[in-house]
Amino acid sequence: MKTLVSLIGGIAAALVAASASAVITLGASVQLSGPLANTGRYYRDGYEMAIDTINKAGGVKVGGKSEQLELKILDNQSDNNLAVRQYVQLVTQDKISLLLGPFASDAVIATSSVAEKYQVPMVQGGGASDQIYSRGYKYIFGTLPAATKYFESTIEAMGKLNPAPKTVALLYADDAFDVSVAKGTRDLIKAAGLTTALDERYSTNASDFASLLARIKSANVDAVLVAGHETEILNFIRQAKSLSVSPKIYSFTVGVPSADFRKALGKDADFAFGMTSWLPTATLTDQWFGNAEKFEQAYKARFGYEPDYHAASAVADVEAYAKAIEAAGSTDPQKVRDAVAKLNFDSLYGPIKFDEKGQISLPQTVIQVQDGKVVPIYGGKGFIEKPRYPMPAWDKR
Amino acid sequence: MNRFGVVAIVVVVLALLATVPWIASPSIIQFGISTLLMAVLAQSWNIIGGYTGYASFGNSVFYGLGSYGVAIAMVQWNLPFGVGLAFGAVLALLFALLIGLPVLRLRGHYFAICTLALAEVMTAIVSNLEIAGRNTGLVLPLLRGDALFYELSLGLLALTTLTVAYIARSRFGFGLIAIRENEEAAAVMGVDTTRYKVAAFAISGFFTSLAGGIHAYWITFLDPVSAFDITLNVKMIIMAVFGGPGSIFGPVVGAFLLSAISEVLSTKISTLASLFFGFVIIVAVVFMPRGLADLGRRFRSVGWRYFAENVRRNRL
Amino acid sequence: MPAAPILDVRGLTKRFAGLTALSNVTFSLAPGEILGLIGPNGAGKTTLVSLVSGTLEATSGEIVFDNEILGDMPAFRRAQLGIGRTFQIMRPFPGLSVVDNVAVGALFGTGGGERELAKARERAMEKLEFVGLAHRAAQRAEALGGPDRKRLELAKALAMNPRVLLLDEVMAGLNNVEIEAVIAIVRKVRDQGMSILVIEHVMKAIRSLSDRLLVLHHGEKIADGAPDTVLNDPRVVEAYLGRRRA
Amino acid sequence: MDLLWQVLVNGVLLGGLYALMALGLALVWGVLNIVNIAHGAFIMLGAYVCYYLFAGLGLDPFAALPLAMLALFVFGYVVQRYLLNLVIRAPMFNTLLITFGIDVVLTLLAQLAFSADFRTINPTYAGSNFMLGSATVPFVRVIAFGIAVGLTLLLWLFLTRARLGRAIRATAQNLVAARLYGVEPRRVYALTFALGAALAGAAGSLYGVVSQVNPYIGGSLTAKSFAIAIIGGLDSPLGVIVGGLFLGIVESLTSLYIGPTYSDVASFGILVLVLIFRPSGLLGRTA
Repeated sequence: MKTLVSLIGGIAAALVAASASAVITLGASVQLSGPLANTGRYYRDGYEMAIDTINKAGGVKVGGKSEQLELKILDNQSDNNLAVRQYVQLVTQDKISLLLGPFASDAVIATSSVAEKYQVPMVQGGGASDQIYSRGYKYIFGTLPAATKYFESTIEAMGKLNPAPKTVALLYADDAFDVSVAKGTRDLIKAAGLTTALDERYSTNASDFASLLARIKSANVDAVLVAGHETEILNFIRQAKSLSVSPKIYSFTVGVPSADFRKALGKDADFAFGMTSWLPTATLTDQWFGNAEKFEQAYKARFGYEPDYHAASAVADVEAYAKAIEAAGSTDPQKVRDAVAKLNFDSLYGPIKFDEKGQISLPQTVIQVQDGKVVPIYGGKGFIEKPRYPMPAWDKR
Repeated sequence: MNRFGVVAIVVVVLALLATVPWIASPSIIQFGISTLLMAVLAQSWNIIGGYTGYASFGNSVFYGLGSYGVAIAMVQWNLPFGVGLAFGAVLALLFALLIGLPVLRLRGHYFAICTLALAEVMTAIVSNLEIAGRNTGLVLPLLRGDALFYELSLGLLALTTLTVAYIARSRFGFGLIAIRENEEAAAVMGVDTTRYKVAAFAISGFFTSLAGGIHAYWITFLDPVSAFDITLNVKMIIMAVFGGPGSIFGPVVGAFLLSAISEVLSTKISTLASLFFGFVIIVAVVFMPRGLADLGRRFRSVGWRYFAENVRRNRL
Repeated sequence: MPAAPILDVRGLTKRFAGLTALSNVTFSLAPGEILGLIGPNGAGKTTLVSLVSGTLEATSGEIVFDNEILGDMPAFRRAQLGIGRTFQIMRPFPGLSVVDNVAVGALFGTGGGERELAKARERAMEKLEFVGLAHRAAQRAEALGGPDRKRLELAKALAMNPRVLLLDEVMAGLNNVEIEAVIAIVRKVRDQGMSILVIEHVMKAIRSLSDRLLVLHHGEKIADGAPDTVLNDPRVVEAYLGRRRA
Repeated sequence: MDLLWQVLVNGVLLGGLYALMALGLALVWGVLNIVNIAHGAFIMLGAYVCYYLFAGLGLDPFAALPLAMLALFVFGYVVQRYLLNLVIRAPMFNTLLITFGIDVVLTLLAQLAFSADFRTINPTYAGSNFMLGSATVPFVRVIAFGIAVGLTLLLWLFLTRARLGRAIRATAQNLVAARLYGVEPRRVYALTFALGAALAGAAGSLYGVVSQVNPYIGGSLTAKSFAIAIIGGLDSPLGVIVGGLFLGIVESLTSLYIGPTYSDVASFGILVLVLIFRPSGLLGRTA
C-alpha cells in the first residue's frame, strides 16, 4: 500500500517537475524495472545523491553564476531498444545535451550510438566492455575500468598465495561484458604461467551449473574464476555447496561487493573472493562528500542499503560533469565534451582521467567475504588483510 | 463509404505522413519510425494470424533474420544496406518454406507454442554463431539519417498494407479466409491448404524481415535476445488483435494507437508503463476480443451493450 | 455393357486404431446415377464419403475416379478433379457472408474454379437462387438456422461444379415440405449430368430419389441393387430391425 | 565415468523439479485448453510465499510448502472464476494474450511489493549431501525430487479415482460431461486452474530452496514448462514426469558434452521436433 501511495506521488511529481527553469538537466535511461533493476537502482540512487549533494554545496558555477543540477531519469524496463528510443527522446524532445549512462555493457553499446549520432557527451559508469570503446566514438566516456583487467589483481594475488594455485577454471556468461573479461583473463592466466583446466562459456541467466561443477570437481581445479551476473553466481555458489565442490579459491566479477547478494547467501557467501574498483574508505576524498566513508553512511541512511562500486561510479559520472561544466564555463555539449576529455581530478570514486578512447583506468582491489563482511585483501601495493586461504571444505566450516 | 473515398483518404493520409520528417521534431520522427515498423509487424502478422487464422508467436524469427541479414552483410562482409535487406529477406523466405511446411500442419495452441519455441531456438542458435557476433551481438555503422529511415518505414508499411488489401480481395485471400474459418471444409472445396498456408507464412515473414532489417540499421546494435524478442511477438499480436485481425486497416490503427499510448506512458510514468500495458491487454481481451474494427462496425447499432455482450458471448 | 462408371470403389477398408470402420467395400457409380447409401448408425457411411473425398486416408483398397486411381491424392486435388461433398455436421465458414461461403466453392472447386472474385460471386448467387437461399445472401453464415445451413452446405458443394456429388444427410432435421424441396433440387442437379451419392436416414425420400441403393452394416456392404429389392432383402431388414426383435 | 554418473544423477534430480514445474501447466492446458503464459509468474509467487514464511516466520520451507500451495490455490481459483472464465469461449489466441497480460501485471506488482532483491530460501541443511556410488547427491534436491514425484502420483490418483478428479477429466473431453458428475462447469474450471496454481506454488517453494528468487524468474520457467509439458504429453501426469526427467538429463548431457550455451538449443529444439513428429508427446498416443 505504501509503495502504491509513493508511486502515485511520484507520478504527480514527475508531471509537475518538467516546468522548472535555469537549471542544468542531466538525462539518463536506467533499468528501474525488469531483470536488471536490482543493479539499475545503484545508478538512479547514485545520480540522485550526487546531484542533491552538489546542489546543496551551491551547484555548478557557469561563467560566475551558480546553477543547479537536475536529473531527468527514465525507466527502460531492462529493454535496450526502449533505452535507445528514450535517449533519443531525451536529446531531441527534452533538449538534454548531457547524458548519463544505463547499467551494463550491452545497454551502453546500444545507447552510446545515440550520443554519437546527436554529438552529445555520455558519461557512464555502467559498461566496461572493450566493445564500447573500440568503435572510435568520440562522445562516450566511462568510469568503470577495462573489463579485460577485472581479474588482473586477483591473478597477481594468487601468485603470492601459499600454496599458490596452479590450475584454473574460467567460466563466463555470454554477454558483452563477461566475454571481454574472459578475453583479458585468458591472456593474464597465460602470462602468469597457470594451467587452464576449463574454459567454458555459459548462457546468460543460466540457473543450472551442476554439469560445470561436476567437471570442476573431477578436474580437481585449484582456482575458479567466474565472470557473470549475480543471479548466476548465487546459483553457482549454492550448487557448489550442495555438490561439495570446494576449490582452493573462487572469485567472481560481481556480487561479492553487493550487500543484497551477501544477504541472500548468508553464511555461504563466506570465503568468496571478488574485486571492486571502489571501497568506502576515509582516505578516498573528494570536493563534495568529504570522503567515501561519509558518503557510504549518508547513502545508507537515505536509501536503506549499502552502496557498492556501481553507485560510486555513478556519483563519479555526475561529478565529472560538474567539473567539466565549470572548466568549460558553458553547457554547450561540444565544449563540455572537450572538457570531459581533459578532466583530471579526484572524485569520490577515485582519480578521474579518461584515456584517448574515453575509459579511465583504476586498479581492482581484491576482496573477500569474511564472516559476512567484505574485507579488502590485495591492492596495487600488496596484501592489505590476510586472505582466508585455502577455502575449507563445505562440511568443515 | 465507397471504394474511391477510401482510396482518396488513404492517399491523403499517406501524403501527410510522408511530410513528417520536414515539419516534426526529431523525437516525433523517431517515434514515427518505431511506430511505423511496429505497424508493419502487426500488418504482416495479420496475413498469417488474422487472415489465415494461424496464431504465429514466432514472427520475431523473421524479424531477427531480417536484422541479422542486414547486420551480417554490413558488418562482416562490408556490403551495402540494400544487399543486407535482400539477404535478410532471403533468409526469412527460406525459413518460411523449410520450417513452414512441417510446422503449419499443427493447429491451435500447438502451432502457437511451436512457433514460440522456434523463436527460443533461434535465440539459442544465433548466440552460438561466430558470424552473428554470438550473444554479444553486432554493432552496425552509424547513419545520421532518420528522415531516410522514416520514409523507408512508411514505404514499407504502405507496401505491406497494399499487399493485404490485394489479398483481401483476391482468390488467394479467399482461400486463406476459408482455411481460417474451417480448414477441412476448405480442402474439400479445392483449396490447396498447405501451399496457401506456406505462402501466407512466407509473405508475412518477408515483410517482417524487411522491418527487422530497417530497425537494425537504424538502432545500430543487435543481439540475439533483442532480435528474436519474444515479447515482440506478443506486441504485434496485441496490436493486430486490438485493431481487428483479418481487416485491412485494423492492425495499422491498432499499432498507431497502442504505440502512442505506451510512448506517452513510458515517458510520463515510466515504470508503470508496462503495468498499464498488461492491464490494457487484459481489459481489451475481455471486452473487445474482436478488436477495434468489430467495435467500429457494431458499436453504432449496439451501443455500450457491445462490451457486455462480448463478455456474455465468451464467458463460460 | 453399361457406360464406364465415373466412380469405382474396390475393396475399400478403413481401420481406426484396431477398430474396423469399413471393410472391403466395393461398388461403382455410373454417370448421371443417383446412388442411395443407407445403413444403421455407425455403419461407416460418413467414413466412406470421407475416404472418397480425401479427408481420410484408406487403410487398403482403391478408389478410381474417371479412370484415374486416386491413391493418396490430397482432398483439394480431388475437389479440383470434380468430387464435391457436403458434411453431415455442417461446416460453413461462420465469419463469411452466405454468398461468400458459396463463392469459395466457385473460386476453387472443379478445374480450379473461377479466377475472378466478381464471377465467382455471380456463380454463387445462381446457386443460392437454385437452392432458394438468395434472400439471405448478405448475412453472415453463422446467423443461419439449421435448415438454411443445410441449403448453404448444398449450395457450396454445387458451386464447385462437381462431377460427382457426395451428399451426407442433407435432409436430416428437415420437415416434409423442406425434404420435398431438396429432393427436387437433387433431381434437377442430376438432370444437369452430375452423378450423386446420397446418404440419408429418411427412408421415404431415399426410396423415391435413388436409382439404386447400397446398404452398409458394421462397415460391410450387405446389399446393392434396385431400391425395392434391397429394402425387402431380409438381411437389410434384420440390420435395421434386428435389434428391436431381439 | 564418474563424471558421467554424477551428471546423470544431476540430470535426474533436475528433471524431477522440472516435472513439478510443468505439472500445473499441463493440467490446465490439457483440461481447460488454456495455455497459461503466467504459469512461471505463479511459480514465482509461490516462491515468495514460501520465502516470507521461511524468512519472516522462521518456518521450515518444507512445512511452508503446503501453505504456499494453499495460497496459490485460492489465488488461482479467483483468477479463473472471475477473469479467465469470462474469455473461455473467445478465439483461441485471446486466452494466450490474457494470460500474457496477467504475467506482465504479476511480474511488475511483484517488483513493487517485494523489490528486485534476490532471495534464497536457505535453511541450514540446504547444502548437505550424501554419496551414491561416486556421485554427490544434494539432500534437498532429493527431497524436492521426492515431493515432485509424490505430488505427481497424488494428482494422478486424484484424477483417476476421486469423483471430482473424474469430473475434471470428463471436462477435458466435453464441457457438458462435467454436469453428469453433478459439478457446475464454472466451478470445475476454477478448481482445475486452482489446482494448477497450487502445483506452481509447490514448484516455486522448491525452486526457492535450490535456486534463487526474484520477480523476473517467471519467463524462463514458463518456457521450460512448455517444453516439458509438450515433450511429456498432456494426457497424464505420468507423462509430465517422463518429460521432466528426459529434459533434465538431455540438458545436463548437452552441457557436459557440447557446451553449456547449447542446452537451450537442445531443449527447445527437441520441443519443436516433438511437436512436429509426435504432437501428443513422447508417451502419448499417436493420431
